[in-house]
Amino acid sequence: MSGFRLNLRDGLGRAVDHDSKINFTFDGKNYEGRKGDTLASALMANGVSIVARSFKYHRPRGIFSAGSEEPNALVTVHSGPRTEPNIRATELELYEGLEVKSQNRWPSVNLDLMAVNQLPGKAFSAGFYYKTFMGPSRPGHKATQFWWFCEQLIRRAAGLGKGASQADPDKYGRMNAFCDVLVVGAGPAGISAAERAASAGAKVILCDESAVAGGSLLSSPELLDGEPAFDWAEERLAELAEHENVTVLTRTTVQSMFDDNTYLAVERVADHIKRPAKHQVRQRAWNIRCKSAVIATGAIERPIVFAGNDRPGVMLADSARRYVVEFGVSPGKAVCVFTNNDTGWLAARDMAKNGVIVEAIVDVRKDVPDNIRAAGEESRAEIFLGAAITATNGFQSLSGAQISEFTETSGEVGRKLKKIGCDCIAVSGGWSPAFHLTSQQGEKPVWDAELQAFLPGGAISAWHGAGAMAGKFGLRHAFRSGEEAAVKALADAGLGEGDSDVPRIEGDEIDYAPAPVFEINSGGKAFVDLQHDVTSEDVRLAHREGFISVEHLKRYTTLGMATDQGKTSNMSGLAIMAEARGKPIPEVGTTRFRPPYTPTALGAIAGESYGHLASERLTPMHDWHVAEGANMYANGPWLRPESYNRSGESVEQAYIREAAAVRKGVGLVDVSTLGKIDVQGPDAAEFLNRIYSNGFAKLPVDKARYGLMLREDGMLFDDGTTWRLEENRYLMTTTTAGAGQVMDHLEYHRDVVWPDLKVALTSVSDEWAGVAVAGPKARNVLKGCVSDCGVSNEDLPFMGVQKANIAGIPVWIARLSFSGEMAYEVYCGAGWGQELWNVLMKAGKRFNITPYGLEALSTLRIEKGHVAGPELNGRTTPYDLGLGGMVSSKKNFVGATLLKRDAFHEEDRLQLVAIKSIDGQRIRGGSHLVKGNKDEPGRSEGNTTSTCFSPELECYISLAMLEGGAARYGEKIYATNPVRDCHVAVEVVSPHIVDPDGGRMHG
Amino acid sequence: MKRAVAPHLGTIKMRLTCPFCGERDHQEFTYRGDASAKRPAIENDSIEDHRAYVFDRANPDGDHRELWNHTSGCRMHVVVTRNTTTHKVTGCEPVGPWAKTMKARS
Amino acid sequence: MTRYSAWSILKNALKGNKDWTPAWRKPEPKSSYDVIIIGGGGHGLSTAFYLASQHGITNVAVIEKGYLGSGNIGRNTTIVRSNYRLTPNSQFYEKSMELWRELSHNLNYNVMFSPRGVLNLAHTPGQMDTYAERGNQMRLMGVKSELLDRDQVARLNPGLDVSGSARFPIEGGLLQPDAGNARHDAVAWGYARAADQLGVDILENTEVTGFLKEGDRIVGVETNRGEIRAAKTGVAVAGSTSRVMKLAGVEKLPIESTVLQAFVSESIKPIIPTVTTFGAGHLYVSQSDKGGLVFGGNIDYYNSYAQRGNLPVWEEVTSELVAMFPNFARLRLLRSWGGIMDMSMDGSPIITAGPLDGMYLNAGWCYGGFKATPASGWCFAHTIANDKPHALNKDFTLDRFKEGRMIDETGRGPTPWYH
Amino acid sequence: MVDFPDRISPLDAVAEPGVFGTDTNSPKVFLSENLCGSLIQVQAWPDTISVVEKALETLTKLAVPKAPETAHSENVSIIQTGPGRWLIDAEVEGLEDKLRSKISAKNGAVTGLTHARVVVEVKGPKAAWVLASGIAIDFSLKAFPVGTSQVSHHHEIGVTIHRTSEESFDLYVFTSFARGIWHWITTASSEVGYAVS
Repeated sequence: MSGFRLNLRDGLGRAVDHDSKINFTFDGKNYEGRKGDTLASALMANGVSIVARSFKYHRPRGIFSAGSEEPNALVTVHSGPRTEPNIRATELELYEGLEVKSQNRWPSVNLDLMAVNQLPGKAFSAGFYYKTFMGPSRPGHKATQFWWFCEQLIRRAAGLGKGASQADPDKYGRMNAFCDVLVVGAGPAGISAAERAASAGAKVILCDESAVAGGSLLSSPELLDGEPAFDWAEERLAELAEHENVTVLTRTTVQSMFDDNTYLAVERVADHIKRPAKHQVRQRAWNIRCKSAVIATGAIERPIVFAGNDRPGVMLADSARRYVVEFGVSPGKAVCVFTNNDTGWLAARDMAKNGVIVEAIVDVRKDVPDNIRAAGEESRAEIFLGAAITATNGFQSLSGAQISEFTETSGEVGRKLKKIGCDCIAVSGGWSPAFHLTSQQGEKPVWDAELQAFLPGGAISAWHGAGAMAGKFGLRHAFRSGEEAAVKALADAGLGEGDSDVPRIEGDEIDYAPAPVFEINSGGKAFVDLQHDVTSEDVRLAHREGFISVEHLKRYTTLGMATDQGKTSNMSGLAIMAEARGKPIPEVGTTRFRPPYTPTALGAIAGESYGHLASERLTPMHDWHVAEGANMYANGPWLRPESYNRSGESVEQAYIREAAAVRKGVGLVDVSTLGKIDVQGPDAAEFLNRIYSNGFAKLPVDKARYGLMLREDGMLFDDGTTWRLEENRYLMTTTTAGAGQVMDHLEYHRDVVWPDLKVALTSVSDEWAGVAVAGPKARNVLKGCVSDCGVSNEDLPFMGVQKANIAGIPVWIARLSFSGEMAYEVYCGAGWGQELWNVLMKAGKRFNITPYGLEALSTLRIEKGHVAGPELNGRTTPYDLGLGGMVSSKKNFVGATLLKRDAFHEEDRLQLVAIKSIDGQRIRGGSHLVKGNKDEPGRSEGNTTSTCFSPELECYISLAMLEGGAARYGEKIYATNPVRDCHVAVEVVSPHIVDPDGGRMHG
Repeated sequence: MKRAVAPHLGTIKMRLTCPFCGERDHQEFTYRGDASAKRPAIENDSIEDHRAYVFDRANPDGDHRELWNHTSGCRMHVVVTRNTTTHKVTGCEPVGPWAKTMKARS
Repeated sequence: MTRYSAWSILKNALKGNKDWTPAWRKPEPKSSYDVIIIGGGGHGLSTAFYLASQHGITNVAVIEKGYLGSGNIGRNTTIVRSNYRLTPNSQFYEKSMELWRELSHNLNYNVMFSPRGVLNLAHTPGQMDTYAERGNQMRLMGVKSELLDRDQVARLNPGLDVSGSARFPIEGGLLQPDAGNARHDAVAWGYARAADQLGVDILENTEVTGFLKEGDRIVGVETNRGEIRAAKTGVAVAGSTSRVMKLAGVEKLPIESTVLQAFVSESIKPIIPTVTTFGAGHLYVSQSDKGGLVFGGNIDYYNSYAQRGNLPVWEEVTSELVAMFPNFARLRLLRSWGGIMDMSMDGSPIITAGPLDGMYLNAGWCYGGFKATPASGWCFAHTIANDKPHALNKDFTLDRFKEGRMIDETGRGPTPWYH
Repeated sequence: MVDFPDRISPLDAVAEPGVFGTDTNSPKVFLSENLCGSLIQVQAWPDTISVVEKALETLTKLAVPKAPETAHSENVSIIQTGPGRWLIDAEVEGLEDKLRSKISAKNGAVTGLTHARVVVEVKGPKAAWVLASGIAIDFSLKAFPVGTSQVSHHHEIGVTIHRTSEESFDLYVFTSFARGIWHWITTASSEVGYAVS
């Protein structure tokens, strides 16, 4: 191909600004284009013919189409963190300073040494990888190390462009949109549908993937209401954009259709400029929910497969015509049109009319209608009927074509007619309706023998096809079907019919049905899938080897699996397979199109989540923790202080100091993250009694009780204390991580299982800030600041709950202990949480009160044998954790029955124990318990669950689950941790290490 | 710790009609499975009855009556009738204490 | 039948590839077989292969409703691993690994098994402990595993966001170095070809419409191509388990079918070496030999037979992927698809004789079925041939739900959509 | 008049007054945080709904609205958030106690949520546009008229939205997630420019 810019004049090259100059580089070389050009049109205007290399054989490839169906012309845009590979030159809008590189080539796109891949020729056919590389098999060892070695090399050669190695600096956005009628595609059918729908008062969103909406109208030679189609479209679209009910989105591709009329569209907000402005997103995902949709996505021209059809210079005929008419660029100095239908002739005529030399028109058909013959004459081309192109020649780009006789009915190639010099073959093999979106929903297409094409099948969702997408070709049909589809969509939306005018059309009326010719089988490499180098021989080989179902064909040859998803190749592949099987095309089937319609940036789908994966959940004291140098630790969505490290302290040193301070004096910890549920109602007691495994019916007012909650299958689900605040009012606390699940569990049982119980459930996790004050001096601290309530053992006994006041803040104080020390949990309104914390810190100052984090909290409860998340792992029962005493036998509750199953009562179940290091070595998290030494550990008999250094015992200890553990206290075994390279001799002990009688917390 | 570090970052999107809030994305709801699984009465402690309730599912290919909780809305439970092959929703009925006082919205 | 080798490729290339023959026959069904396997997916085909090669039972038919391999074997993320915590799972999946390593040779078909490593990222010290516990279990079961710190993880996968300011900062990870990927379709084709060569009839486009019964005993099936009798009938139909079993009169099972979506990006040059999973959500990603990033995450929770999913999973999965690898944001999603998962109530499989006489059931694979393909067939063939389970699948019974012996790797309990 | 200490909002530290984003000369979104006087949730049982409604009417002097309608007076707003469930946002001293004494457990439940929510006001010509970027409900006037409310979520974080005029919305957001919501709103607003007061 040696394209060039035509003399721009009125009516030619309307898409580009005739007087502009845009500088850009391709592989480092400077070129000049015009505003409105795509990279493809600009490269073509500059005579660049080889733009890319194919995937497998690295064959030189040029520009094949003018839109998103492009299989060949893939380039890499930008560099550094914005590097973007595999961008279709046919869609990339030119801007000043655009830098583009070719890809998948070494050293350059014109000289690609990786093209040696094609030398093995026929050996490198479909199925090649499956049949070899197994390598020799050695006795006793058949692992395919040979393949593992070869695979490294193959991976390096495969792939197209290179991705960025640094984070994308741009932002992405999202918009949730609702409308009555979504119109996909702003060509004649889409414009007509949108106008009609808007006229009925519908809220309309009209999307078009191009920078300039209008679709085929942008290059139609017809006059509409007496004006050029381009002008007409411009005016109508401007009117639509002004309409208050209509949103027109250009550069917006509707990528996929989901259930219930939900669509994902991606708007390329700033891809046509060098980089997004500050605060601007690069792309925006539109999640569109509509009541109905009009799908007017047009049709995609398909080629005819012939020998040598991959040379740069061979392209789709209508695309060639569009380059001429829209961009004012001639695709070559001498063009040869090869077609099986009338549209090829119109392309020839329109090109010739605008100054392009059309050498020949080759049509497989013996005869064509008179108006078409006239169009051919207008083009001044030599006409070959009943003929086909059977070979091409040229060094890298095209320089000529062999024209031979061809019999359409038999597919036979006859004598050679003429060798013609040309640098562009514009080929048209008919049109395939673009029903990708509807196919994504699994709607089976139906074959139209007349059009030799599949049309969309019945609708699962509310959508209506219009225009070429629905097989309504030509402007007249497009406008009319757009209106009709809009009327149906309006009915779906419960709106009236509206009204609109179809424009008066002056121009050709032609037949779009092609001759049923998909391939010219004349020997020689004929490519079906240009990007993946799948040849017609590969398809036939797949057939010989039994890969005859369409899906097998696709998977075995990789046909249609390239970045273009086979938009221009699937039909040809299918037709060749059908011929090989001797069956009609519809019996061979069609592949289902999979979303998205065109490749979609991952960042765009992530949208606003890119750079902001999930919101953090913060306690009222968060800023204080951070200011005090706490390491913040992700616990579900919450951030919690892990430990407050003083300078030079490790986390371990810090938590040991903090835990020891609690045991010896007093500490305070932020427990605001605990789940808190307000349970009220006359049946609240009964409800809790059914939910918890232990009794709750008789809990007195002003008392708290520790409760166990089971899943219905008998496994422990969550635990926590529940406080009876009034006769019919409770405050339930849950684990931090379990809060949401517990709420769901309660609501399910209240709504679905026992709807007759009057229970109100409200999450109050965010209402209450919570601070636990723990340690032998805890009471002294509270004494110094609490009013309205005594804190002595008499006033506030263990498990007692009281309303009180601290420095003017109304609080609830509960005498609860997770640490085993004398402790109080103080709750107040979250807005006062920081103030409460400050008051407690101040009151505790003379007792050297120490804030402690999650690690110390955990250490204290491990020493005490209290279970938490690691032990409540969804596989443990109350019995396993030594909590059998909390399983009531006097009542039924959720999980009671299945807890009775045999397997839950076997003696060798994993049971909770503690272990302590015998020789001072550190027991590390994730250890397993074994009998053997480091070299021969033997099998796992259990594992550690929560591990720490115990300041109380001054050694490493751990809670653990051990087979039959409850009967094994005193046994000496090993905690082995090969992945952390430790093996520690340990003694099995009771999990209640500190103060087993509970004297301290009751004191 | 078997609990996921992060909350579930998303659920699903079809459109369900909550009897209280109206039509919303599925994403606002929590799926709770087959609505035909009925818990045995609180007095019933037959292992077989409980096993069937907890584990046995018809898992139909076609219309499925299933429970959803409008977790991010009014928090009502609804029984949705949905075809598991086409995903077409043909019913959203309220359940729970308020079911009797309100009609399914369509 | 040609033996595949570099030599056969060359020889055939010289003859213009005209002499290749079908990879497997397309036979007419016989009226009876010793064993019928319903389901021509990975598990059904591997079962047939091992019945023939390990147990000498070659008079076998594999009955497939559509084209061979049209189910989950052809629509998964191709991950092969055995990094499990619970003993029944870890020994079963390690058997699978052992078979994977030799599979290409044993089938004379390159299934492109690629032990590139599977890395699970951890985001908190607590999660590191959980991974250590799993890694140690693997070591004790004879499976390689390594616990990596943040620097080691960063060296392995340079694109990862290892900054401390990430929303879920990476603490380290658990690596199974010899786990990896295989080419999914090739597994189906390789088993089919090898089983066919041993005499197994693979009947494509043959739909089971009912079961033949004598008393309570299953004695064969009715199909759209006529009745086919057999002494033993195995069912290995993954997402279709409930509907096929209903034809046999089994109305309920501890299984629900849901959609799992998978995603592939455009091809790019190698950018990640291992299979990598995000530990603060649910996402797994690897790069295929062709260069596409292949990734997936959670199921679309609701019951479904639709083989298509919805948008929220797209958002969730891509959000996690670009959080983990922010350099992927400009790479582009090429294609997504959905498969139907037979989610069991405890997340672990069922390979068992029964539930009816003359019938055998292989189901409940959730979304771990691909890596299990060889061991699943191995154990199922053993169970069918001997009328009793292999030591490796003795725990994978249907009775376990009644007895309380669930194998619940995630601890989420009987909520299949969370496994 | 009981004198409580000042409440601290999680937004105090992040909601810095000023004008930000793209077009600082004419911001299109105006954000402010309003601490509610008191926020109380009242729930009825299906057979006591009229008793509860009556108690509400007596104490607030407002007709109890049916969702999505809301009711207001100078110092009280009532929003229905579920069947038999209302949120009362009031600048009335001691209303929670009064409600509690009027509505016994036999008739319903009263829960204080004053500290559990932060109210963010989003107004301006692009307010609906910003909210639609993160919340999947229809913000058109037709679907979401002035004076009505909807309960929805942003990335699984629940939010109750009250449209107070064509261009202004009160968002009741969970206190612990308030900064996350604020981050989203300000990021989305920066594209069009926003002012914080």
